[in-house]
Amino acid sequence: MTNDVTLQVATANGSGSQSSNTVLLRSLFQMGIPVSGKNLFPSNIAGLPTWYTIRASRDGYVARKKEVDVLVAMNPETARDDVAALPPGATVIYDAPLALEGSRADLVYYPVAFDAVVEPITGEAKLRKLLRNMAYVGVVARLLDIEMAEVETAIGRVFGQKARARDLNLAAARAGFEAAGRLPRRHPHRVARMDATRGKIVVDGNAACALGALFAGVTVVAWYPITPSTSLVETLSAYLRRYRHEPDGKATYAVVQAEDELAAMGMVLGAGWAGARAMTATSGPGISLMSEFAGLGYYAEIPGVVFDVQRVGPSTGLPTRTAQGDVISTALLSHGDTQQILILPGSVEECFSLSIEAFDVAERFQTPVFVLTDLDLGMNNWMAEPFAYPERPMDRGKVLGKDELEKLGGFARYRDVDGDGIGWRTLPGTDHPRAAYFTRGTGHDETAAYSERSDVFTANMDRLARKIDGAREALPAPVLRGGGDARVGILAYGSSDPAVRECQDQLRAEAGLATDYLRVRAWPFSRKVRDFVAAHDRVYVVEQNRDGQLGALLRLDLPPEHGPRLRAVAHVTGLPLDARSVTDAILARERS
Amino acid sequence: MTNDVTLQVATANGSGSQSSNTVLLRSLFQMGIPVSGKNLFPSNIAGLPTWYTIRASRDGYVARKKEVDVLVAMNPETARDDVAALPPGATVIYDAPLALEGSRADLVYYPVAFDAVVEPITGEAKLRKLLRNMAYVGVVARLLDIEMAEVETAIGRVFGQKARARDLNLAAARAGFEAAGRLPRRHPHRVARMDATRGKIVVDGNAACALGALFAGVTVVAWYPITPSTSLVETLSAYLRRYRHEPDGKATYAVVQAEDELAAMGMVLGAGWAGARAMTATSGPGISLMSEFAGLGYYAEIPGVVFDVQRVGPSTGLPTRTAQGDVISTALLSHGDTQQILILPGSVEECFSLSIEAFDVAERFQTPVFVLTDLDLGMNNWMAEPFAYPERPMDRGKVLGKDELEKLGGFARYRDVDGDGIGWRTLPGTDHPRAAYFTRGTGHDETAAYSERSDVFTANMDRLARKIDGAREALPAPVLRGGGDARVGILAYGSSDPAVRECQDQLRAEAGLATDYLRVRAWPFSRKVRDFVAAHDRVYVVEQNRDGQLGALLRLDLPPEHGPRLRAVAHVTGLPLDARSVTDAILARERS
Amino acid sequence: MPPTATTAPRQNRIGLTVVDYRGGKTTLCAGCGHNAISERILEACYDLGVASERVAKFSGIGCSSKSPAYFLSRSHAFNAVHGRMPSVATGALLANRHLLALGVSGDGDTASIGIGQFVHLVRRNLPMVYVVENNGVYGLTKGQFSATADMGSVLKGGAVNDLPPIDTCALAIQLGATFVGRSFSGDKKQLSAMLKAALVHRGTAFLDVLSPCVTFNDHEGSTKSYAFLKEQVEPLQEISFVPAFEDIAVDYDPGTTVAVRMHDGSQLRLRKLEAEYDPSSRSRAVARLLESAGEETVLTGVLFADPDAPDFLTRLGTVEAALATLPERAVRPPRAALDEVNASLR
Amino acid sequence: MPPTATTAPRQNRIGLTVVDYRGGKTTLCAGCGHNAISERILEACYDLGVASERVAKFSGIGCSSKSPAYFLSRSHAFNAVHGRMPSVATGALLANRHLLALGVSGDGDTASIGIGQFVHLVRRNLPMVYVVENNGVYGLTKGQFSATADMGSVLKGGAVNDLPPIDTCALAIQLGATFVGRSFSGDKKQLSAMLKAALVHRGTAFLDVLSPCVTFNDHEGSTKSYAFLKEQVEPLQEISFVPAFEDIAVDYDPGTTVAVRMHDGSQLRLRKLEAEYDPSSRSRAVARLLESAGEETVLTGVLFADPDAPDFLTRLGTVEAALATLPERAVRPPRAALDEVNASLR
Ligand SMILES: Cc1ncc(C[n+]2csc(CCOP(=O)(O)OP(=O)(O)O)c2C)c(N)n1
Ligand SMILES: Cc1ncc(C[n+]2csc(CCOP(=O)(O)OP(=O)(O)O)c2C)c(N)n1
Ligand code: SF4
Ligand code: SF4
Ligand SMILES: [Mg+2]
Ligand SMILES: [Mg+2]
Repeated sequence: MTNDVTLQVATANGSGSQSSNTVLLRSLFQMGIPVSGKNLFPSNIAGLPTWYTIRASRDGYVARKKEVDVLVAMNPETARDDVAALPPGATVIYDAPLALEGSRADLVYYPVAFDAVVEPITGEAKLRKLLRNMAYVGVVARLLDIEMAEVETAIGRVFGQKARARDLNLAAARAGFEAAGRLPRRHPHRVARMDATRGKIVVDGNAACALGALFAGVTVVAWYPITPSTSLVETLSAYLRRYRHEPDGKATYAVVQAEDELAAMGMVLGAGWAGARAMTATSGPGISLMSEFAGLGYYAEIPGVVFDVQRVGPSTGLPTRTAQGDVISTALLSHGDTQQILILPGSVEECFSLSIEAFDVAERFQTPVFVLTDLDLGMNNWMAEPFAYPERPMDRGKVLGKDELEKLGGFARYRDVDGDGIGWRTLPGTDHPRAAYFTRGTGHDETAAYSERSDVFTANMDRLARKIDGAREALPAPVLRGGGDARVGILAYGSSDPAVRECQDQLRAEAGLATDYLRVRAWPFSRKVRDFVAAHDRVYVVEQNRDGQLGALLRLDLPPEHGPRLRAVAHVTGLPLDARSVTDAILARERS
Repeated sequence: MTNDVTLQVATANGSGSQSSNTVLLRSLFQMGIPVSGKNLFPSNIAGLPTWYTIRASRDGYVARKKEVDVLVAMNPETARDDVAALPPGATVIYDAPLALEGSRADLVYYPVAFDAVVEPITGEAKLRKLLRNMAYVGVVARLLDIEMAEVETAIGRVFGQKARARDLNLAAARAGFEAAGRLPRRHPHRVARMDATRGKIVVDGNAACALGALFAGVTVVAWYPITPSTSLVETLSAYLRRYRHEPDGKATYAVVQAEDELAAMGMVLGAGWAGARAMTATSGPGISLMSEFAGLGYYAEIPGVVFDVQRVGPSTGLPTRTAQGDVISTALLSHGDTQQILILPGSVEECFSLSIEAFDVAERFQTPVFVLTDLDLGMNNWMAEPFAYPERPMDRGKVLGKDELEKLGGFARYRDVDGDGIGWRTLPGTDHPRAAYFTRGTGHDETAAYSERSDVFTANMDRLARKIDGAREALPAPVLRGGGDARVGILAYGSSDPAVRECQDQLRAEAGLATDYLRVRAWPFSRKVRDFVAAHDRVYVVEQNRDGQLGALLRLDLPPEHGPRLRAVAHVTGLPLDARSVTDAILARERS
Repeated sequence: MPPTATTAPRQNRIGLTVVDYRGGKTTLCAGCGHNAISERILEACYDLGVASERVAKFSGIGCSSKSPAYFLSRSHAFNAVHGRMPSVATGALLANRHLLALGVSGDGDTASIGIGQFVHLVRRNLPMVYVVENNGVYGLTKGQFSATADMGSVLKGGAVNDLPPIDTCALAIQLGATFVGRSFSGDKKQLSAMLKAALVHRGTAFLDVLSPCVTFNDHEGSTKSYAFLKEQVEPLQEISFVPAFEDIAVDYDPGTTVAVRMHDGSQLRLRKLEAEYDPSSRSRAVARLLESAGEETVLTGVLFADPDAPDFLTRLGTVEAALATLPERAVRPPRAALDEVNASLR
Repeated sequence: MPPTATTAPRQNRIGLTVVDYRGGKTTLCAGCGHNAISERILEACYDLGVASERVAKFSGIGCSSKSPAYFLSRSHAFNAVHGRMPSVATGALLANRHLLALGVSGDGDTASIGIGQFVHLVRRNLPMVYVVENNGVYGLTKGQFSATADMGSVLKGGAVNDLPPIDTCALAIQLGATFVGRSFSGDKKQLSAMLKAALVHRGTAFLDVLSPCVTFNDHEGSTKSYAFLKEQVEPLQEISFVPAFEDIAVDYDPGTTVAVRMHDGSQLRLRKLEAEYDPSSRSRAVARLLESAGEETVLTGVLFADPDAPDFLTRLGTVEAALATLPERAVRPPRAALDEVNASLR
């Protein structure tokens, strides 16, 4: 049982446990052990229960694992329930006054008198409360064989310049480590140094998207705060401040906190129209509020990038839980016949690289592009390869400048001169008397003039359909895992990726079931998606929503005779997806 | 060629031609001839081209017919194009100065010097301009054998109490009639009295929906003006003023013009929550703006009725043209997993009766209900059977009052006590200490208390899915036309109905093709819809949008193996659907 | 009432104890100004003997908007979406004009995303109590500036606000609210009196209550911290409230005190601390507030009161009974009406 | 310039004729106030020698919002969705700070659905000309009351407005606009001068221009009819505008005339008709407007001007060049930056 352990820490939010958990995560990472962390926090600021799960996996599995091996029970409010939920044989480290030892006979108990442990460190009661949380780090380190040196490095890193805080926390961790030395060791789990994280980084998806936007050369950011997207823009702002000022101090970007999401989207369209790389970030409720503008963007053909860090809906829903529930409503966002391009990163690496692509796609296709991530991907920490510098120059799309206009003698904004459905545009401010055109959400002809004519309308709508259809192969292509020759396929996207990979291994190991797994990364779908379905008898579409939303888009896209091959594995619990649930669901269907 | 004629009048809007066209329509109606009128008007207030098409059909066809038999060309701006679009052999009545006679050799021309015709009637130039339009009524009457007595009755009706206007218009019509007497008759079309409209009424769908709401006992109306829904609420307000004041003058309703559509929907939900029958009316852009609230309504389970009189989208689109383009975005309106009930009236009779049902459904299922009509149904005049008084009492749904609470000792708002997924609710103001509950768009348990628990969330979402699924057979059932034993099926809804009926006849007459036609009247679909597809080899899904939106919902609802049976006949031109286009599309597919 | 010797809990005039007005346990941060306001609301309702069953609580989204869960659990409540409390409250009142509507919103919820609905609510003079718990930041999303943040106020991370704040009181007065006040969560007495007056007022009673966010906006450099406000709050009047059911005849000096007779006969007494301030003039009240804009001083008190202006529901001319529960015979016109309509369409 | 004897069309200082400033043929009703305003805008741009290529026109939805199609066809234009012109204009200006933004909206578009974005635009002092063509109704949807309709105004069908109007000027002044005026589509001279000042102003220049709807709100009983306005409009000043490129040194009497020096050196001269009116004080301007609320008189003129206040774009501290067209090397940080970032995440 080395390097295969899931640890859960139960505390209250606002109690400083976030730092402790980061220290644990980083210590394992520094020991070269693949690790992942999932923060389960409530939608308030302080005092409500929080759980943090850390999984160390020698096999590199980073999906959430439902079965907890070691529980650190610090929260009196949830301790009994937390213990009740453990599998037999699990280990419980707990604050001694909680007296959990009687609750179940099939567990290993380690009571620790945390108050006593931290008592010697400081006289300040408030501080002691925080330090209790660093004390459990020491206890866990001792019991799991995490190297104290790495813990100390991690503490140094987390507390950075704040010398006093660092020293106090070091003391607390050591005190916990000492205290745990007196516990008789009766549990099987331990970790040991590996070499599986060398060169890797640890980062959350929101930061990765922010960095993508930064290196995409975003210039206008308009946003309105909403969990779980807030940190995307806040991180981006920090990076912009660092990397996007000229020597004279002037900024090459503008970040504006708008009054709401309607305004944020309006600003994005205004800026995109005027030629900027513009973006916003939001979550479900914001997407709903952007509906009207999204239709304008589609119909008037204006670039812009919208990050939707999905949380659990409908409505306000569970703001601090993860889901993939905005897929279909975003793809069809707005009244009338609309189609919005979706980009679906499946890792923090892709949060970076596909965000860069999103800006290219938006300008190339002159349309809003929605990058859908979710709370799990966006707010949790993930191991990743270092971000790769973009090799391709920016694609700013079809823009006519003064000189081209002079040569051409004019242009027609919505004329399909290149056969790809994409017209040429000019930017306001272009110093040429023929540069101007009139942008509107009402019916218009090729020259952008107002028109109510049926034939003009229909031709324009057909061109729009062609344009979006033409994006299929220009969008990030789906990624295949498996030989491609299995009879059973799995199709998934976004943050489901690690669970599905692990599930594939479980299916093979437990039931001898070989599968191919296609990870979709955009809508409209590449034709490879159809081919994948065509090549498999059954395709399980795994997603984190109730209604099987991507599956629905897929069914509408497939040749109808392939519809019967699809099987939905669609659930939303608010928790990051785990492999076991998917494996069980697939096996149940395979066996029935 | 008796009683089979399509007349098109081309004028500029704001020129008073609306009254003239109504007089023509009513005259034919009064002669017992089935008739329909389609107004094609621009999205401005005065001066732009307008066309009005009147079809008299002894066979009772009331869909738009593309082929115009008789054109009345009054608008210099469009006259040449209008003439160019005519089929060979058509007749052109035109203002003499337009000198259209040379434009094509295959037409019958009747120049009329309208200025001279109305000159003797009044000295006021401005008035004369209006009267020219009533003069063409007289000309048409003479040339088509419309009885002048009926024209005079119709004028009397249209101008009502305004004696002077009536007399002037009578004079103008007579002058036109006289003038036409001097024209050598060279065209084949005429009409003659029938007995096919006895007892019928003439009304537009917006008025019918308004009357439905009136007799549904609507009490709170919150709205924001938008074409083509405006007249729905304005007509409703007039009826409310007439029929819904107590003897002391007090109103049993409130109509509030909100500041926008977000607010209108918020008011509807607030009122529905507090127990009122509440409604709003809007069109596409308003639906987009209501997205966030629609999700709240679904998730917090609040009744309310939203009329969406569809116009051409996306975005502002063609505000004065008709379409069925909001179907899929409304069905899935809002982020997260949401499902909104749609009701789809297919005639003005159903605008009345299904509007009444919509209020029952909303309160029974405690959810927003969207009644989707369109500009064609809503703003054009249709013949209809007189409205039938509702025989069923209002269904106010599951509401617990003070006495029930006293007996039960309390309640849990979202508990599925009856197995239908529908909880019992209480209304604010209920005078019982156990009546209160807390309505929210965040996660909640059965008692409506805040909850972030996965199991609670999932159970609630599953109940919601069951609840909406349970509405399938409670919603207006689909209507079958045909024996049910044809191999080819047609599926359509809403204002497509008359064109599809005519198309069925054309298919039989022209190609010997027997079809069954199922008209869908609600989503989620009745199981009869699946059965229909199961019973037919091919099913053409006819709709007035580009992307085949109802077809998409259908494909998602069918057993996948029936997907291949569906064939989309989906187009949006902005004009009311005509049978010929549908027939041609189906025949092309049948023959290929 | 003289205190009794027994240990039976005190009861208000409708026989309820304070406990009957409680709500759920707060999940806001300890020390959050919003919690103090919840307490004051609960007490004011208790003191006035408000029947909780008649109350409908409304809110939007934010820490502040959570607070209706923490008082009056016997009242129905509607926690709407962000910034849209006004329309939901309007709808509910249209349905049932007898509800006593009590709204709690935040400065972000009202002045940022919600300013449009706020403007129109106020313009209609919708009869409700509308409290903004104003901390100058979005608490629930971790402390970004809201539109009421003062110029120059500094965030924890160092960001400085360079936009002028929206003065929601000045706005409300300008646009038609009929009872407008500003208070501070830390000023128990003033806030209580103002809440009571607001509760008996028939029209839009708008209260902007400064309510520090201890977690994100209570530091040095913030103009919405406890320390700053304790220093800078400047009451325009000393306020007391005499409910209609108590003896109004107590003396006061009309030279120094303005007595406002509320719609229900209660009396609001404003002993002037700023002699010239006149809460009966919209134009002068707004001018005074605009003059103080940019100053550090925060004027509190009753800023404007017009207790007799007609409210929105009254103007609608509906029947006395709640529209929501009118019986079928009152809202479905008779068969003869439909016959008449059909005849008119023939 | 003395008139020349030749028939060559007059040219402005950048060598263009009036025709170069024209737009498409109007599709508004004959006599609509909006058409007159389009004419004034076109003339003002011609007179000032504005380069159309630098202008970006914005609007929302309504008859008024259609009007940008009827002037300056050499300028880019963005006809947005209903009530949302402010955010679109904001975005465009963020992208390119050198655009001269010229917005035309309606009273419904701004004061009803759009009031939220309007408030925030004004608060930011976004540098643009923002004209509301105010007819008190929704023209394009056939004449319902908008939120600027006066109390007691009567619709053609007989409906009477019983809500107070939103005074968008008072609001704009209160919230931070730096140039605010009210005019009347029928007052050529005043409107022209005010438009020119607005065009050279750097900040939010807000003009509420009364603009009768001849089709739906020009009857007896309307307070926005030509007849009513001709009677009731009361200018606060006689206004003239001296552009920077003309000779400013012409005399005026500082006792009766206020001269406002605009940002670009132009001069706005206000000969006072109401002696006490002071367009440099926000609080007094708002108070004066509120005092006149309810009166039939419509005060016009320059209501407030603060030509030197910092505008939104300046405050952002961006580079001088338009962000939209910065080259890749200016906006994509170098490889070393990414290396640094990666290192920090290790
Ligand atoms: C449409 C929408 N946008 C954004 C959010 C995220 N959000 C939740 S609360 C809040 C701001 C709350 O600020 P305020 O009203 O001042 O309340 P406080 O928390 O400060 O009491 C925001 C932006 C949301 N819930 N819904
Ligand atoms: C979201 C949305 N709601 C409603 C409409 C319908 N609509 C078009 S213009 C208009 C009002 C225009 O009034 P105003 O701004 O005063 O312009 P006016 O026509 O009077 O010049 C409305 C409600 C719309 N286009 N979009
Ligand atoms: S974050 Fe601020 S506003 Fe929210 S509960 Fe805590 S102290 Fe109050
Ligand atoms: S309807 Fe009114 S506002 Fe619209 S164009 Fe005509 S006159 Fe102008
Ligand atoms: Mg706040
Ligand atoms: Mg208007």
